[in-house]
Amino acid sequence: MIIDILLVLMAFTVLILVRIRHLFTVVVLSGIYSFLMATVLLALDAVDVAMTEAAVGAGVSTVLLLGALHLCKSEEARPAHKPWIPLVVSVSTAALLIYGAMGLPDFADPDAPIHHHVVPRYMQNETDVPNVVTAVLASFRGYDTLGETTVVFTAGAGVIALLRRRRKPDLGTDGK
Amino acid sequence: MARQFSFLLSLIAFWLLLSGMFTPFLIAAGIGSAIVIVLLSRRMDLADHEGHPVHLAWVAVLSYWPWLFKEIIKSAWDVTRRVLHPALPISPVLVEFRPTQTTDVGLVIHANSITLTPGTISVEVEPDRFLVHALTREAGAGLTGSEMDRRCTALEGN
Amino acid sequence: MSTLVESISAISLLLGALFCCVGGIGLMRMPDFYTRMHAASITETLGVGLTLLGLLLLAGWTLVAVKLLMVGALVFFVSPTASHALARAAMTCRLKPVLADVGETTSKP
Amino acid sequence: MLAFATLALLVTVALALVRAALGPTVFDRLQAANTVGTCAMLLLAVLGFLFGRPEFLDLALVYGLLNAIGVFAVLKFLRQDDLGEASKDAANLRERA
Repeated sequence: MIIDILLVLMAFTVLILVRIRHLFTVVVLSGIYSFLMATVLLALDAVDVAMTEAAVGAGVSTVLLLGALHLCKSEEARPAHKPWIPLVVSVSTAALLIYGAMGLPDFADPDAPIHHHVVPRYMQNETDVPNVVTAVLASFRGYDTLGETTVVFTAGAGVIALLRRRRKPDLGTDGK
Repeated sequence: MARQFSFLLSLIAFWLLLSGMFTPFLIAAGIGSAIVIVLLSRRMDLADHEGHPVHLAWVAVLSYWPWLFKEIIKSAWDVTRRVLHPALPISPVLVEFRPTQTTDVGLVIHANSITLTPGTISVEVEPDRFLVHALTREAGAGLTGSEMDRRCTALEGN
Repeated sequence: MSTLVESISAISLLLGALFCCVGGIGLMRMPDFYTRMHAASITETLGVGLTLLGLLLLAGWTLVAVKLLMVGALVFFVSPTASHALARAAMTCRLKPVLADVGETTSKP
Repeated sequence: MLAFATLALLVTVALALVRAALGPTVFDRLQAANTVGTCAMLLLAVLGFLFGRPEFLDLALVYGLLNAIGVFAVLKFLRQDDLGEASKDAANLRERA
């Protein structure tokens, strides 16, 4: 029930996002979207994912997008062509995803195959980490997470380097 | 140095309260994080007298906050009635006045108290001039030389 | 005893939820940005305060109560700062507030 | 009562979203975003009790902090850079300063 209402609100947010052409507003509103998404994830009991979504979606990406916005125009340009090809691609992808999701077992179904193989071992919790999800992310899949973090860190450093290079000449012209 | 030590202790207490687990590994991790944060904040020069105002905390909690809560409830009720009133009886005004506080901390407490009270928002804050947007003329008129002003000044005189 | 505490917490939650809604309604009804901020500050003071008080009474003397107090303190310290920064930025960008004075002074003798 | 509080908070989020959609100026939308953040934080706390898992409160703390950081980042950007209609005034202010 709560999840349904939240999903409706998220859809509403996305409609607003699509309609608005003022990019700054879009950045601000996508922060709202992330907050709602994190609440949905939380209602699904995925506390760690919700925390990541809130921190990355509402915190870091807002800052990065604002930094990018610093370099470009504040109005979204009208598209030069009619967006038929992207529309077809995204609609067919969504159809494919929905078709795939229909084949999944129900949410929290105890007979689902995923709950028979690794989950019992995870639930025994042989690590020192108190939260199960954190134990999975940081201990059982520790190397995986380390790799992901490295990728994200490198990407962040790259973005910051790109944004910094353009800003210096600006400061120079201000000083003249 | 004493200030940094109390900062360290409060950070460790914060960690313990948040985690609620008392295994040696987690306590050690908490102490390590707290030490790193204290070192970082030292490098960033954050732990000054404003960031951690030990000297007026207890006076504020014991005498100022209850009064402030009472004010917040009173004015919030007033604003609520105005919001729900069919005719929307508001008369927004901008008020400029001179606060009597002398220290930065006193000014900040005064400005934040003004903003925290529904019906008034401090727009510009300078040592000798507050610009406040008030929802009603009465709320705006009550700001100059108010009880809040007096109490904030009393708070900073240590 | 426990029923008394529970009913107080229920009333507190109810009032907090209603005050949150009042803030939302004010956000819709008020004529300009500055007056809308006043409406939103109801949500941020009484709405948050009463809801957290209700939850606090439900939690009892546990670690959860301490965390609720921390959330409350965070909102208590941060929200006025954010509101002030917002109002100041709006004023810096010369967003003119709708003021009541203009009409009144002409009507006065 | 918890369910009622959840519902009321969702209504508030919806109202704030409408304001974000309508809001003539950027500041209205920012205020709406701030209100949504506050309500989402309360929603987390209430949901935690509703589902009997008060550990959600840690997340509420994170939300509160992030909400504040988001608003400050946006405002810092506003003070320094282009913003649609108000940009000329901001530039003038900067020149005079």
